[in-house]
Amino acid sequence: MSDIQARLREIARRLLTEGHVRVFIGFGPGFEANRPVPFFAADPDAADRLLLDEFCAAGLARYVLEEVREGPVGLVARGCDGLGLERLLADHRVAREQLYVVGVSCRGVVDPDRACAAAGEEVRAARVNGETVTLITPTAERSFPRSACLLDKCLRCQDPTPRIADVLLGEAIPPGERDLAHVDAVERMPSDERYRFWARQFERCLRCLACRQVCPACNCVSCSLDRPEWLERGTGLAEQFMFHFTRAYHVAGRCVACGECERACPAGIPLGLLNDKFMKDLRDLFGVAAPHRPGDVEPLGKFCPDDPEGWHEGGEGT
Amino acid sequence: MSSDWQPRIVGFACRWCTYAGADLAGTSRLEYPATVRLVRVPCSGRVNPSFVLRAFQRGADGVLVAGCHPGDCHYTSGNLFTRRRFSLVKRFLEYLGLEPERLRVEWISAAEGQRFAQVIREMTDDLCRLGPNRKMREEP
Amino acid sequence: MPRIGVVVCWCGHNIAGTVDVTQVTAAAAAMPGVVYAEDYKYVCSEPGQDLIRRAIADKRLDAVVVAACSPSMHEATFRQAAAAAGLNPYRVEIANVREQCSWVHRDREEATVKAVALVQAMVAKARREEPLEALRLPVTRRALVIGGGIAGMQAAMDIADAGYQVLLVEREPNLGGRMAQLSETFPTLDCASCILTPRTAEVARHPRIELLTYSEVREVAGYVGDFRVRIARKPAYVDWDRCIGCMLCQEKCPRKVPSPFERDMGFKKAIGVNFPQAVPNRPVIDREHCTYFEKGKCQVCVRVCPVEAVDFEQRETVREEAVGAIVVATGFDVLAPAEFGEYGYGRYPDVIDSLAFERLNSSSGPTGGVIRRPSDGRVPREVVFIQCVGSRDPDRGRGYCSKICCMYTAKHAMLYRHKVPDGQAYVFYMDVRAGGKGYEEFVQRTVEQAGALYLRGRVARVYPEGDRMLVRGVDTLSGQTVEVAADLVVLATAAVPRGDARELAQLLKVGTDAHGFYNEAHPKLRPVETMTRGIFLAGAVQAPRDISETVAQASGAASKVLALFSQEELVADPLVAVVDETRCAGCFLCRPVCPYQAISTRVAGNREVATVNPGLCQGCGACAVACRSGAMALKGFTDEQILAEVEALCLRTGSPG
Amino acid sequence: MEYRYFPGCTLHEQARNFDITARESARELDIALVELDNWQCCGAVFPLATDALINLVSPYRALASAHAAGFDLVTLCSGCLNVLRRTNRLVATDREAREKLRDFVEMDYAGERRVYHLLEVLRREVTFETLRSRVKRRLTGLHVAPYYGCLLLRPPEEMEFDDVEAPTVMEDFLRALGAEPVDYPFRTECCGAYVALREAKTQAAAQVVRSAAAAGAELVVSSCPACNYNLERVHPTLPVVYFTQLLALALGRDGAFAGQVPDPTPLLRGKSLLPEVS
Repeated sequence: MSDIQARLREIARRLLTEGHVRVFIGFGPGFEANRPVPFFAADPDAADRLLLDEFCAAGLARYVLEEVREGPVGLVARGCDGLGLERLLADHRVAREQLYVVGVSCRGVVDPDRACAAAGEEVRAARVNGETVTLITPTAERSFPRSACLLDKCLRCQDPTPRIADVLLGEAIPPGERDLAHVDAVERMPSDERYRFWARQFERCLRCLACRQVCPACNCVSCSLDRPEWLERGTGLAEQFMFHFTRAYHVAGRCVACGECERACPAGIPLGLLNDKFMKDLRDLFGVAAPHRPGDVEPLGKFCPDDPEGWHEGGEGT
Repeated sequence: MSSDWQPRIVGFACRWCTYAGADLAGTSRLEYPATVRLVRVPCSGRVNPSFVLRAFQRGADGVLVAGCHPGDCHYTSGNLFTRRRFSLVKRFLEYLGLEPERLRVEWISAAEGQRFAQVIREMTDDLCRLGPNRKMREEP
Repeated sequence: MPRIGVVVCWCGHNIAGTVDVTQVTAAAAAMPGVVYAEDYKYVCSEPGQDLIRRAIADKRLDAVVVAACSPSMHEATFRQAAAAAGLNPYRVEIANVREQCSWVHRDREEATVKAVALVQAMVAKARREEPLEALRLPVTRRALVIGGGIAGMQAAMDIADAGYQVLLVEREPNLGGRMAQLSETFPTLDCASCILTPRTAEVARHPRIELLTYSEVREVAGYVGDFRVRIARKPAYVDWDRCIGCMLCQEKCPRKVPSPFERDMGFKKAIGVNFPQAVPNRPVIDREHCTYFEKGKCQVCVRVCPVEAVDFEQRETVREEAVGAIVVATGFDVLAPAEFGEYGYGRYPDVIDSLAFERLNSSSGPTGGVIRRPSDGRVPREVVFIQCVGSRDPDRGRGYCSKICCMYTAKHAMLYRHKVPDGQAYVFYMDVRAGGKGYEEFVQRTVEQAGALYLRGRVARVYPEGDRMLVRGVDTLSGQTVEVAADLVVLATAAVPRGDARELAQLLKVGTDAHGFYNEAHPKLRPVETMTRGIFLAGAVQAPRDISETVAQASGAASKVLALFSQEELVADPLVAVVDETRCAGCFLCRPVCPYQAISTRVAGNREVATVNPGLCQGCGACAVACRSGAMALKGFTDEQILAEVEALCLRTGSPG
Repeated sequence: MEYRYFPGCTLHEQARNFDITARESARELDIALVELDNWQCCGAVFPLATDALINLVSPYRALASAHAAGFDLVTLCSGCLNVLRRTNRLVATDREAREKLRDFVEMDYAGERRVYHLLEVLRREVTFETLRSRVKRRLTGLHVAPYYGCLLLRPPEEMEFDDVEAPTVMEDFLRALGAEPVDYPFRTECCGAYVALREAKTQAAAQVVRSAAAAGAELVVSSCPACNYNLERVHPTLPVVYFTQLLALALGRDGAFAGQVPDPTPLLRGKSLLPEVS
């Protein structure tokens, strides 16, 4: 990674020096070594503070929306960031020529809490290999399974490399087919149990709107969920259902599966399970091969004359 | 639940086909339960899925979304978008725990007064069996 | 809060027999915003309407809800009554308590509760209503007809005869279209040019028809009543105003090239007209084949022209025209049979298509009307006609029937027999479709009098043997494989849309089917209209059809144009979509769901937002649902209104007592 | 250029000359044809019933083995190509079939690999241009009737091999070798296929050869052991050879013509394409 980090700094410095971009978005040091934070390098010297390691968690695509108003933006993008940018481009929210995308392939981001729990002590560095993750602590260097170390969103990731990079650092990793089997588990619950499951999840919602703020698909200028006719201020169950239903429906066919909503949720609500349900049905009913990869027209903006009637297909085992 | 409890059905009906079909049921004096109340919309494509959820939350026990048969849309393609949208939405509401019988999507033409009455009878029977909807409202 | 009046109709016993109208009226009076509630025996009657008018005036009502029969019955009546009293007609709402309540329910209490709810919903809707003004669009009383074939000419004549200006655009240098290539016409066998030539002359000299030949439509903007069209005139390299049509240039031009008009069986000159009776009788230079354009010298035409009309420097010119209606009559093409390797078209000169056979028959054609086969000029003794080449063939992508081939093939077999009395025609067919006045009788004559041998089956292969063509096929009626040795094979190729039909459809914002034929607004009730108001279809641009149907449809399209032009101004429903630009994110998810292409881009401040053309919008509301931020609203059916209705309909207020 | 090579049953037996000349030619052209380990019969016929998945187990296994080895598959026999290619397509597009076959064979494969006919490798990878330059012995003056038969081309939407009614690949191939392709009407007609193997229905095959001879051909080439078998059985007036035999000949080898009836060698010697018998 360090070689790539050096090249990243070099590119960012050049872009800023030559005035190609006004700001370069990447990661910089956080309060703790294993918790880097998004960093906005606005001058060439700041480029040297950019870092890139296995702990860089936040999605960066959404920051572009604000930054691009002031001028061209450069950023480092993993596969998920790339899809987020594609979403913003497909929605005409940014123009391609305003972006300079430095692509990197990502094998997964280490969740510091999870990793510390696995290692039993502070984790200072990590290496993500194929099926295992090597955690480096002050005392040891040991390998653990991916599922014990990585962020949830990375465990299901099938898009390690961005498709729209202007320059790609390191090797491209071919995309895979997104596995949506986790949706099945919820589908298999009896109807009432499923309802209680979701009601319990939604009850915990603080309505902080973090899920909306980080989402590259939730990029409207004005959100209908801020309108009183659609959503009242209360956090009663009705409002919670309205909020979560509408949020998920509004990204149906547009969600890029970056997993940021779920990562950002302070209450730990499995929002990905909602997004992925739409994705699964889009795939199964309408043959949208990879619903999370933006295409020419979003799947709900088109139809086939012989589309199936999904309501007859029995969405569940009733 | 009292024994004479009757479900409440909110129906979204496109003005060209289903609403006219319901009118035909009237001119043909076909009797059906007084459980349904229609909202007249220009096209089933005008029905925002959140309207349906709102109906459930305000007390509907069942919701009907109905329009022209595919291929017969007054606006050519409106109901074809409806078909996609509500294929997803119905499955999604069921995923959230709603009983499948509570939401029905139907194609009912202006000539199908009989069918409109039949759909309302069937829905009323189904909903009587299920009882009032309490989901996605207050009580968990 | 707006002041709302509610009028409950008894409809005699029809409503009042099942619904307690007094209770409904009392309940309505208690609804928020309602300042007036009354019931009346027959609200649609003159005194009933008067009741509404007086209430509007006396109670200063902002909106009226009428609880009565279906809006399809009397919405218009009550809106007119309200308008007469000075109320905006779009502030009248109907609660349908007859068709959807009193006539379908028996229990009086249940029906009454429901009637109250229906009124409540309409009151809630009316409270959130804005006065709407019907859109009034001016009409430019001038029509554009695209295509100068028989369809376009018929439409142009009908419109012009009724007193309106017509702009007739034709891509070729001359009028006539496909029909100019035909020899005789079925089922009467009158000669095509005998019908066509007088008509072209008539069109050309009509004082209200402006003829723009050798021209193409490049851009179409605007909407019904006010289209702006850009039309390009291609350079003919001859100044037609100077030219006197003597055709000396054509006579003397040293360059002979195969003529597409003659299906490459005859020749034309690099300067000249397609056929002798061409109207206008003015030559063009075929730039691709002209020696001067190729090599920079020759100029024979310049030297022989008595009026110095040849102008090698001529450029394309573009003009913009305003028209109120457009008739599309761009016709059809025949499928290039090259994709049918089994028939050997293109490899064997004696395998030709039916249009080529028309030219062989034509007295002005390459053989002067004598049937001679292309390879050696011999008069064929046996001719095989193969029908459904490309049509009714879903495997090759065209499942449709081209409709005209059965008849013209019968005609060809008949004409062939007339010209070669000892010749034998064979026809391989799938079914003979001869629906039309005198058509079936014509086919029977072809079989019985002209002695054509009809073989029901497909041809598998055509290949040469000696100087003849062997046609191998199957006769499905006898179950035998058959082989016919023929001197000439004629393929009845599918009628297909013009190669650039889709591009023109996009300019016009008209839908096409899977093959590229233009879609009518309704297959039965609106067969000559398109989904774009003010644009009409005539002829084979919509689907394959024969001359008589084409002419009928062209007159139909013309009558629609005339109906449009007879109005002072066009009134359009104001129930259209509108964009709140401050909320629109410019994502344009609304655009693909609009069937009318009514949504376009507008720059507002420093960003692009969606904007709706009210002349094109038909108010379906699909865009309002596609819009996530709620920036797109459908007037008369806004989110607020529908949500309020839903809320009112869900209320469980118990008995309305 | 490395491929896994699927010979199919006949090529080690009846059609050994097809196999030998293909391997020789491939070596000359730097195409590595590595025979697939442990292959079985392709299944011979692609089943028309949609639920007859059991017939696809064998071709699935061949495809999955090639995939496991990391190479695309090459075959010579039109029949094998037909079955393998159509199976590959089904596996790639029909999820249910794919999962059933995967569970049964216990090998993971989802249609990632391509299946080529050697003619396609020559056309796509080697290119006829290059082939022309590699020819050591131009087959000048040899009038050859290319015989496609049906399986190579049909069904066109699945095989995507060439224009089904007017194919050109064999003609282009022959021209690259310096031979003169002869146009004749029955080149894409069926040879009688398996029906002819069992019954004496040889009419179709006889007509093919007659038609080729009438058009001036001196030799018929094919790419299918079943076609060759049927054509040879009707006591043709013309020799029938595999396209690889001419290829090998043009690349300077002997073409492995021994034992063929009718014997093509007198014709070839007559054209000085084979050395005189010593």
